[in-house]
Amino acid sequence: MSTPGSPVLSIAHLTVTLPAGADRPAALHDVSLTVNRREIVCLVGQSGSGKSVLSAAIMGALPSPLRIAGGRILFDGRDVTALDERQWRTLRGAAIAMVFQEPMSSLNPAIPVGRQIEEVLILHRPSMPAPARARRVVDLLQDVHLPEPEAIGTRLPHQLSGGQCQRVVIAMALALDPVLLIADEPTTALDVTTQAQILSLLRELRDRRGHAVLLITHDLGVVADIADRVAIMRAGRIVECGDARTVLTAPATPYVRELVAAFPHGMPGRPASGVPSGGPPVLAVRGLGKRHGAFTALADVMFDLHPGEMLAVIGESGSGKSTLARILCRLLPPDCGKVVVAGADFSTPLRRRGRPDGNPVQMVFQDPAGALNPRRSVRAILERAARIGGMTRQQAARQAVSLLAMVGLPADALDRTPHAFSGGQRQRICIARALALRPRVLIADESVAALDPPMQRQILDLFLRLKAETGLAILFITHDLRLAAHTADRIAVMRRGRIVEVGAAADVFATPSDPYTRILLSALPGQHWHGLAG
Amino acid sequence: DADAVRWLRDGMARGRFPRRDALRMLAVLGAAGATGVAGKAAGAPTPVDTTLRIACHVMEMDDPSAVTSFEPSNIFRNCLEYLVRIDGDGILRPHLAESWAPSDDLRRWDISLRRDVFWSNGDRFEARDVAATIGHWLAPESVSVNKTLFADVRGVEIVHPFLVRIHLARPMLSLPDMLFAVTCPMLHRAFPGSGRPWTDAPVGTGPYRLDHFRVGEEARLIRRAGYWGATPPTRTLRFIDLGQTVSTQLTALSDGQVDILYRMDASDVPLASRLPGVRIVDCLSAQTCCFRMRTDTPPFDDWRVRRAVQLSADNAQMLRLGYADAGSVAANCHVAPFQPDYGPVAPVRRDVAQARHLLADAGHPDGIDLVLGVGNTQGPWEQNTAQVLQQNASDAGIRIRLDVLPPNEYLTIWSDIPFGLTFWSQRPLGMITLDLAYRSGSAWNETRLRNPDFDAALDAAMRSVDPVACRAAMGRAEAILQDSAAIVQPFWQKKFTAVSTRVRGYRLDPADCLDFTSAYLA
Amino acid sequence: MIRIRSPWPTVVLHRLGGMVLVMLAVSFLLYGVLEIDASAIATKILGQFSTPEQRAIWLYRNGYDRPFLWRYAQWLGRFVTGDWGRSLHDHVAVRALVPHRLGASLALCAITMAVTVPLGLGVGIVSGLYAGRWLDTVLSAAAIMATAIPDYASCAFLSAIFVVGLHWLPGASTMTDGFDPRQMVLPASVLILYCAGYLARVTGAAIRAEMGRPYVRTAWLKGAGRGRLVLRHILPNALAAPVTVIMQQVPWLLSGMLVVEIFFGYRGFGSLLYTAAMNGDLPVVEACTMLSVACVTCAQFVSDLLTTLLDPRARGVFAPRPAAPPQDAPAAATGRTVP
Amino acid sequence: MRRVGVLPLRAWIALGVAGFWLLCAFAAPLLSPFDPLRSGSPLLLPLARDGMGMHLLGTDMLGRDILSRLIWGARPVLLWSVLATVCAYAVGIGGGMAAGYASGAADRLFSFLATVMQSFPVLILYLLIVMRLGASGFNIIVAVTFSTAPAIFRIVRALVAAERGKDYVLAAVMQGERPWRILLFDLLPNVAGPLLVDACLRLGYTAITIGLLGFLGLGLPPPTPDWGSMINEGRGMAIVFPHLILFPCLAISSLMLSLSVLADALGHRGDSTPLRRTNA
Ligand SMILES: Nc1ncnc2c1ncn2[C@@H]1O[C@H](COP(=O)(O)OP(=O)(O)OP(=O)(O)O)[C@@H](O)[C@H]1O
Ligand SMILES: Nc1ncnc2c1ncn2[C@@H]1O[C@H](COP(=O)(O)OP(=O)(O)OP(=O)(O)O)[C@@H](O)[C@H]1O
Ligand SMILES: [Mg+2]
Ligand SMILES: [Mg+2]
Repeated sequence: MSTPGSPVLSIAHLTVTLPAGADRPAALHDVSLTVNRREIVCLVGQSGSGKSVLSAAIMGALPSPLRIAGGRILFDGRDVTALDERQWRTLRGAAIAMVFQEPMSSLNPAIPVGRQIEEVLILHRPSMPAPARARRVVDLLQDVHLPEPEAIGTRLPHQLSGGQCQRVVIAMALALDPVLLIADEPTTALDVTTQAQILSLLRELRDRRGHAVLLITHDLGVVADIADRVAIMRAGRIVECGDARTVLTAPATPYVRELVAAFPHGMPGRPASGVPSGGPPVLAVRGLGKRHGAFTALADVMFDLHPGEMLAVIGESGSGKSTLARILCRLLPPDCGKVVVAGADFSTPLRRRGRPDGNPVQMVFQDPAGALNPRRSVRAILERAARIGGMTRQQAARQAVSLLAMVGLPADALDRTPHAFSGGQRQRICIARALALRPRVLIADESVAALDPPMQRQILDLFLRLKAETGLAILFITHDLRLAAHTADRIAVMRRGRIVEVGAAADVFATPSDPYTRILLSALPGQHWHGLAG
Repeated sequence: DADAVRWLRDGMARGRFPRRDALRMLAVLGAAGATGVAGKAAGAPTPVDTTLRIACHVMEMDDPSAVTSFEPSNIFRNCLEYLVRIDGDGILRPHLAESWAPSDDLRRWDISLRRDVFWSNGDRFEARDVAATIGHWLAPESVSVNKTLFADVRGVEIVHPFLVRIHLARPMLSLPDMLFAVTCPMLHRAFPGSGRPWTDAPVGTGPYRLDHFRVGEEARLIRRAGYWGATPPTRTLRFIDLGQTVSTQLTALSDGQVDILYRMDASDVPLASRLPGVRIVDCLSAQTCCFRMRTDTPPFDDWRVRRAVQLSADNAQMLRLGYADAGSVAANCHVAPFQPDYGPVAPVRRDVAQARHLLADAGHPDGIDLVLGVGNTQGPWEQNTAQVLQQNASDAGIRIRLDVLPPNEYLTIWSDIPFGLTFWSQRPLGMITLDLAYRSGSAWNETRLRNPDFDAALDAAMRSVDPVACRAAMGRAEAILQDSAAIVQPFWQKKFTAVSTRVRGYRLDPADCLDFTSAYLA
Repeated sequence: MIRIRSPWPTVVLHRLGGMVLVMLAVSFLLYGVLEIDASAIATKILGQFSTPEQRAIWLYRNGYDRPFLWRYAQWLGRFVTGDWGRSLHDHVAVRALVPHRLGASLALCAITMAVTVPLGLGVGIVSGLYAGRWLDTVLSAAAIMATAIPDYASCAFLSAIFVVGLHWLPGASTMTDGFDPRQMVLPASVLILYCAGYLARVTGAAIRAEMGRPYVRTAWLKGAGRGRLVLRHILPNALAAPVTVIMQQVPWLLSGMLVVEIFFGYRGFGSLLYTAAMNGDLPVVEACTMLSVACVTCAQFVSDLLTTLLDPRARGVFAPRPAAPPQDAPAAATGRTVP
Repeated sequence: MRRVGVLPLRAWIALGVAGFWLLCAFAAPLLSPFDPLRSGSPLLLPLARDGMGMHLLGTDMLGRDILSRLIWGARPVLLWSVLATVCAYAVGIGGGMAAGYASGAADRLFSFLATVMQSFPVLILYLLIVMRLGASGFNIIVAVTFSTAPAIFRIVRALVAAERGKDYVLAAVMQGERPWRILLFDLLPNVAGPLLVDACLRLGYTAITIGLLGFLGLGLPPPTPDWGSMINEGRGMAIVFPHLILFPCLAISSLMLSLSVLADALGHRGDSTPLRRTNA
């Protein structure tokens, strides 16, 4: 760990007000924070806590209805709240640079990436000759470890992968060696392996060049990995701020304690004992294959799922997890292979077979907001599902009430529409809807990826309870290895449409047999946390 | 018919009939030359080499005897000529024909031709040409209106190269006048059999030759040498098609893009009077619109219904609002007081109470619903007039619904619908109109009027060489027509047009026969 | 990401085939609507004074006693080989009637577009540049106004002001003595008013929509000024909508100029079509319609081509680039950099 | 831009203007000073008087009060444009939902038909209708439906195709919901927003189209005082008496403008209300 230098940024008592009618009066309330040279400060907090607003305030880029109502932002000893647009322009990109969450859309789709990096130089170093600029661009691309920098510079963003795009954005941010780099969730959209690279890149920047980095994230593993100091935000206030090791191992406030507790620590605690073997599988998949045009999305997939069992499917983006889920729910026809649910063949898609009475395989989608019809009340959603399952109106109404209770929502939620719920609550409604049809198998496709850790924990607990109480079999699809290991009974690892490894969760986590699984594991952030706690 | 001519001259000398009537009748009988009425208008200016540009719809004129509008006739009129001529004063004059004479029973007409007329291709104009032309009208494959107009012609006889004799099935005093109908220009004898459009080989006897012709765009006529009559002052006539919007034509006129408009109507006067360089020309005319009812179709087969419509109509208001008060109120009898054969009739007074009473009588105590077809064939004033009638009629409980159709659609049904508005252009004689439109079974009998008394009165008028008797007979016919209540004929329209202030010697013709024999651009 | 990998000639051929199919369908519909009632046509051609026998003979001679499909095929064959028949009303070959009317309309169209494109794009861009400020408010309001006034009204108003009131301009564009640029001013102004207003609205909206995209924020936070943002970053991405609109306006203008042509007495394609339809002049209507449809489909094709070229993602369809398939990139990178 | 409640100020003004015309349509007998069909002195300028009284906006060539005709004219304009727009939407939405949802052969067929209809120049469509049917309110419906339904079809189809892939639709499919129920209860309410915006604009354009149809001789038969026909009747004299068409033009334009502004505001509501932002 490096030694921190002089303060680059110091924020004192910053208050940013929201327009009237917002969910709270101020987006930021009396926020004070310091970032030093040669230091990575992590800003953690649940969604909507004000992290992005803070970074926007530092960049002088607050969206229009938001105003700074009090406090100072000192950058290199100079109060930047008073700067006008012209002065800001000389500062942005040169002295403070920013990296965003969505790497693809942060780049102009119509301009080659090299030119986009070069633009920073054109804007801030107009006197620099063109050949020197070109050289600098290539150097930058090399610095962020992009292969074939000359060639990559001429490509358009859509010809790069997400991780490559993110590295281009970072290269762009670093073009003029800014004093402060702000990264707003730079890795959320990337898979673990890419995330590991970006994080190591950030660490390298701090160590080799002495940049100050303000990193916004909600992944405590990331914090544990690279943060020197951490600030935890909640509802516009900083609730705790200090040395990363101290905050993570000995949280002072209850909120942070809860946050830390929700994070799945270290090795899976659950033994492989929960696997009810012996009985016939409720879901049997044999030789399943699917092609999208020339691209093979699934090849020879085979596994069993028993009642009361939770099987986690992990794999990097594009490995075919969702395709598998869709085939199992009969939203997509497989090219070959067989799906047997409770003894019946379920390989044909729904639409061709007409209306079945109760589909025994139901899915809970990743995005709870999109999976609920925004125009219908919860009651209508739940009752309709039950009616499709063949219930009478009264039965359906009764079941709706009991389902809500089962997923832990108050009964008065029935008459609200989905937008009146938080993400976690919406996900519960989705689960309730899936359960309304009394399925035998529940598929959860990244069902908790969009939620913050405490919320994730709640949903997972709900899954575990359902599994234990009703003997439901759950196929849990995720790219979060740690989460899978801590929740599931067994784990299947997918790569390029094939299952490369299946086994009991603890075994796979502790002694991975496939090299790919090993790569995945090694890329996990926060592996040293327990070392910290030590 | 020497007796009749002598008798007329005598009567005129003694003041037994008005001089104008007598002169006209003498002209009809072919004796006008003797009174010195025929001949070219005096004082025509010396020829100058200018161009006149006339805004006029340029339509197809493959067969000049088959045109259905005035516009093409006004173009070929400068190349092709008629046997007779009726000038703006309404008096018949010989033209290609030198003179004519009917037999006593008015069933045989001898027409002698001028001997100094040559076609533009060098041939002499002869009786063969006249016979070929009339034969062409009456041929089985003919689609000319002349076929019905001259259905009573039984034969054309070439007596010698410059004398034709026409045999008729019934006496027709109006024959010479009819020969000036737009579709009756004399064509070269080679034309009927040629099968080619006249515009491809535009042979004519007139002062101009067709130099360039493009449908929908322009017709250019150039003065030719060797014309038998007086040389017109203008060298080139350009008929330019500017579309149908009169306000556009007016602004084009004001801008100097054209010199003469074909016509405009009263509602365009305010605009015309405000544009610089524009002079408004007008004249009295017997053109009119008729709201006519089909007497053989319910509910118009009931005289009381028709009469109620007629009584409810306020002709003066229709003139004032529908045609900007430019004209004179008419008396629902379709002969104008200024036409030579008019016999006086009393106007119909508006009487709404009586109209209601008649309606109730006819079994419509709560009023009646009618549909009036309007085609705006001459312009939106038709629709405006119809709307005034609509208001008038509603006072008497007659609810009229207007069915406005595009002009061309309307023209295909104009004579068939039960209740419609028809525009009638001026005919030289009232009797020609009546004969065409109201005689039992006549060609354009849109009212389906069948009234033997009317037919008899009309026959008497058409047979009589005595102007006084003729007018009296016409008066009877008009009264019967008015009384039959088959038409509401609200007003006689003034004709309007606009010309550039540089145009000299241009007179507006009440019957729409444009005359460029003395017009020129200063 | 899904990439279309078929070579561009195939794509173009496929599109051209689609165009031909559409035109065939239109021609069939048109012919069906217009010529299914043969006796009405005979009446139209021979005039209202013709006798029933004359009509019957005419129908027989012209093959109207044949089945409808046979007639259609024959008509299509003639039409495709350039025999468009004779005008029923004007009694001349349609081929002699249409081309220079079309030329006149295209000339007006060209003048209109020559002003509309820079004006509309310019106003749109400026209002995008000053989004949210008073200049934008004024320009947007003007653009909305321009599109909200019916063309028949703007014709009359412009004439009232410039012809009758001020005597500045000729109120008729008859071109009787050859081409006169002064006579083009009013008709073109009316068209420009609407087209440029609409184009400005579309451009402004596209720019504003694009402004909310994350890459704009990136460029802004790089230190780029407003002008650079709009011109360098947003415009290339926002051009697809205005280009589509421009290409749509060309065929629209062809027949949409009708009101203007009639009002100003300009002898173009629209007024030819209008009079032909009013006169029931079937061959002319058919020829004009097919020409119009050809224009529409061609413009559609060009517009698709242009938007494809403008869209960097689709560029590969017409001009394939040697790009590495990005699918495997993350995995490849994984192998190298992770320890 | 100032906001009042859920909409910006300009949207409320626009709503006010549209509401004003709606009020005129409903309360025409109470609001209009004269009988719109009665003739007095022709061609009076605004504020002139005649035997009937003062004419605020003058009289037309038949001497009828222009103000009264404007007020009564709101009726047919609103009635026919709404009817025609509704009809066009019924056709467009029906086809669009079917095509967007079904995809495959049905989609291709419907899309092809729409392309064919769209490549038919609108003007020719109108003229063919004149040639075939003549003038009436029914024709307005036919003409507007034929000319705008394909465009609506495309919008709906695109919306439905975009919406179809969303998880809530998949969830319904997965549950075994019947297609027509998905279309009606799941998709339709969710594509209604953009359609409403589009409908506002189209309503305005339809009002203008009715005027254009009048111009072509296809409009409503006189003496019905609809704005399009008023413009059409006054067109010839408008160069000298601009008031004949100025006021009806203002009426059409104000309606069109208010609907455009409203559509604009409705369309922006989603982006300009970041208060209820959803973090995906
Ligand atoms: N442009 C804006 N207008 C109004 N309110 C806003 C705006 N941007 C943010 N807010 C509000 O400010 C608060 C903080 O939002 P912010 O985007 O900073 O959250 P965050 O911590 O970044 O959340 P996430 O992790 O989901 O990105 C939220 O309540 C949000 O609704
Ligand atoms: N309809 C389709 N057409 C073509 N390719 C497809 C289609 N759907 C998915 N694919 C491809 O199939 C592969 C597997 O996709 P899938 O959605 O199953 O991945 P995933 O494992 O769920 O990834 P992620 O973690 O990003 O959700 C991807 O490379 C994707 O590009
Ligand atoms: Mg954020
Ligand atoms: Mg997935």
